[in-house]
Amino acid sequence: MDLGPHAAFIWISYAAVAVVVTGLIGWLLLDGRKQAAALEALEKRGIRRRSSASAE
Amino acid sequence: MNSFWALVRRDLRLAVREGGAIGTALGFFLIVVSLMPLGLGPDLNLLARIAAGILWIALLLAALLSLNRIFEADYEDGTLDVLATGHLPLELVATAKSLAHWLTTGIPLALLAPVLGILLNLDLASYPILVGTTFVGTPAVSFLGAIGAALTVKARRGGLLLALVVLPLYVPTLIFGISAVSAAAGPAGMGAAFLILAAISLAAVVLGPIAAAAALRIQLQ
Amino acid sequence: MQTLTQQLANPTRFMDLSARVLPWVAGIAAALIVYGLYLSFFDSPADYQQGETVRIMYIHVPCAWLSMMVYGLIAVSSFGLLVFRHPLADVSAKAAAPIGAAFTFLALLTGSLWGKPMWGTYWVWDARLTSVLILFFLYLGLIALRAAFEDESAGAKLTAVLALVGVTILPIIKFSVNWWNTLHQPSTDFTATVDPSMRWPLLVMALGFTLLFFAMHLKAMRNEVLRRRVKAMRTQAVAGRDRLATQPAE
Amino acid sequence: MQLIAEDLIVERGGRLVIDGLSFAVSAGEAMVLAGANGAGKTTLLRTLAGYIRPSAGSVRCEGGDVELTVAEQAHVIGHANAVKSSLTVFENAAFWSEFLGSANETGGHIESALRNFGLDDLAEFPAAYLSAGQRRRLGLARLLLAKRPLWLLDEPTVSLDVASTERLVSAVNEHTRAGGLAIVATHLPLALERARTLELVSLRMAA
Repeated sequence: MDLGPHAAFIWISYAAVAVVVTGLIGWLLLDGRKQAAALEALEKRGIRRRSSASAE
Repeated sequence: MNSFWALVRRDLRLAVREGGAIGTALGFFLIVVSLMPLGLGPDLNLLARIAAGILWIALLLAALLSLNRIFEADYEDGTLDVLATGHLPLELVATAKSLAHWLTTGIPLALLAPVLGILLNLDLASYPILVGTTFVGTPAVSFLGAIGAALTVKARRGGLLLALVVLPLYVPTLIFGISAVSAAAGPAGMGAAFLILAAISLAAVVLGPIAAAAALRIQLQ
Repeated sequence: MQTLTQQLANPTRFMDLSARVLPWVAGIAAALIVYGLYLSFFDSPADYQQGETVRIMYIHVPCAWLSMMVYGLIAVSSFGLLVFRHPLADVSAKAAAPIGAAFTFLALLTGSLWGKPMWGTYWVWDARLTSVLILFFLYLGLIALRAAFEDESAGAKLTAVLALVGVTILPIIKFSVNWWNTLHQPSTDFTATVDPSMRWPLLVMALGFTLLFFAMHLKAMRNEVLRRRVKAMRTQAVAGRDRLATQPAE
Repeated sequence: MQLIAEDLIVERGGRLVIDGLSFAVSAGEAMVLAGANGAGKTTLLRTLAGYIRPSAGSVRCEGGDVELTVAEQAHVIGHANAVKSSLTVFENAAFWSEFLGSANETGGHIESALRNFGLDDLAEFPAAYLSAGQRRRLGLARLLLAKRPLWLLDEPTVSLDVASTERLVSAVNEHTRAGGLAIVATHLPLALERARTLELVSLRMAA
């Protein structure tokens, strides 16, 4: 594929978008896992949410 | 030396956890730089000529915003009292805190400066020199700033006062920082100005903590 | 629609619903973007004026579109928080801000990478670029303002006020910058004047990016709901797990 | 060891606060500073800690480590707790232990110090979640994080409940029993052992 004299600019653009978007997705997944782990650690120690405790 | 690094590590950890302060300084840097073309008009040749000056001035102003953080929080929550009873001399306490400030504010600002150079159409050849001068010059910003931060820790309207006290101290750094960048374009190269800038930083690293510690001792009374 | 927003007012129901919707949104977004990438590289011609560089448009325009749409979403959410006190409105506004800032940054970056071969410089202070830059600042301001408060609900409301102020000031910025700088040609409206052979890949990419945003936004909102649960539980736990406070009862 | 204050004269903001005070506290002894508000309790403690330079007279330690200043042998508990909200309870304690202590402290002392003030089960929570009393106890845990012979406590019972106050008192008693010195400024009658009281009189009122 020949992208002409400015190929580098095109590649860098796509690469930058790829890096930032995968970075965002990675951060979101990692953050989600962190929160879930914290929640689980709290529940394992017998701390329950008020709403779920009252529902039972 | 154990407690010195313990203090540096704690300050770095606090800076990461309370990321807001660094973010605000970086955002301020960005905004000041982009206000300049709005005021001067979008002539890229003019901007390229004064880019180094704008970047250095904006960097100093952004750093200024973050200076009061060096001692203020520790003074308010009583940490400073306890730091003063440690085996570490207050001079080294001030060194550790200035070092942490440089690592968390000076270096990020220095790294952002070349990126902002794009907005000002800075000459490509100037980039390595700009990065060099900001890295060599920012220690002076943190260590001289620590003096002002220590002086104004208890003062009312400390933030405004801090600017008044510290900006004059920054004048040599500013002058040699800019002249190192512009001299690099000339025939003589940046040699002399760059070396003087490095000397100012070294002097600041030595003298800043001594003055800051003296000021802190008075504040503790 | 009214009933949907009402249903979503219950965070637990939101978590159930979003868990079911999220894989679909993410999957369709991924498929569209892959298809869009194929179109933009292999199935679209080079522009007679811009040459191959026009391919940057296929990611630049979606990013620029998202930068504005996300701000609109934040503004609507902020309105929902301030007026209707919808419990998820603030979660939505908070989750959207960093993602919107990232896409605004990408719009600026890809724009400047397009500008270098086209205009001969990475950056010009033209009206559109400048106002997008200011939009980026607004995003940073929203994130910074929220981070500055220890009391989260106060921070949320104040951030919402700033977001709404930003909505009213943006068109003014756009106009004033237009007047300030008349040197540069006005940017053309791509979606209207562009050739059909390029419009199709552009449309696919724009749709793919929009769905990608919604997938990220849902995930970020889920994270935020969890984060608030952790916080509530910790607050509750600190009183309960204090050895000295519980001692007299033992 | 012995803490000796001789003919102390301290001025604050142009006002004479302490005029010719002399006393000595010996190892194993506690001294309670009493007196009305403004009588100079805080000023005296800050002078002993070395923050304030007396206009005349001296504070010195005898029989301690000769290479250390009085401040370096002292724990000072002031009105503020020196607790960082964004660090966890354990991280707060670990920092003080590392900063104030000597290198040969064993690893388990952080847990035991926190346990002593009922905070061991909260160790991994950020301090932002703590109540005022819990923060105070975290501040007091510093006393046990590094071994120092001289404890200077300024109103240590502020925002503490009854159970926590008992813990503090027993910690001070253990400290003095083991040969430490404690000077405590307080308005509450605390059950301190081997304690005497130094009544400070406001000079302005006396005059």
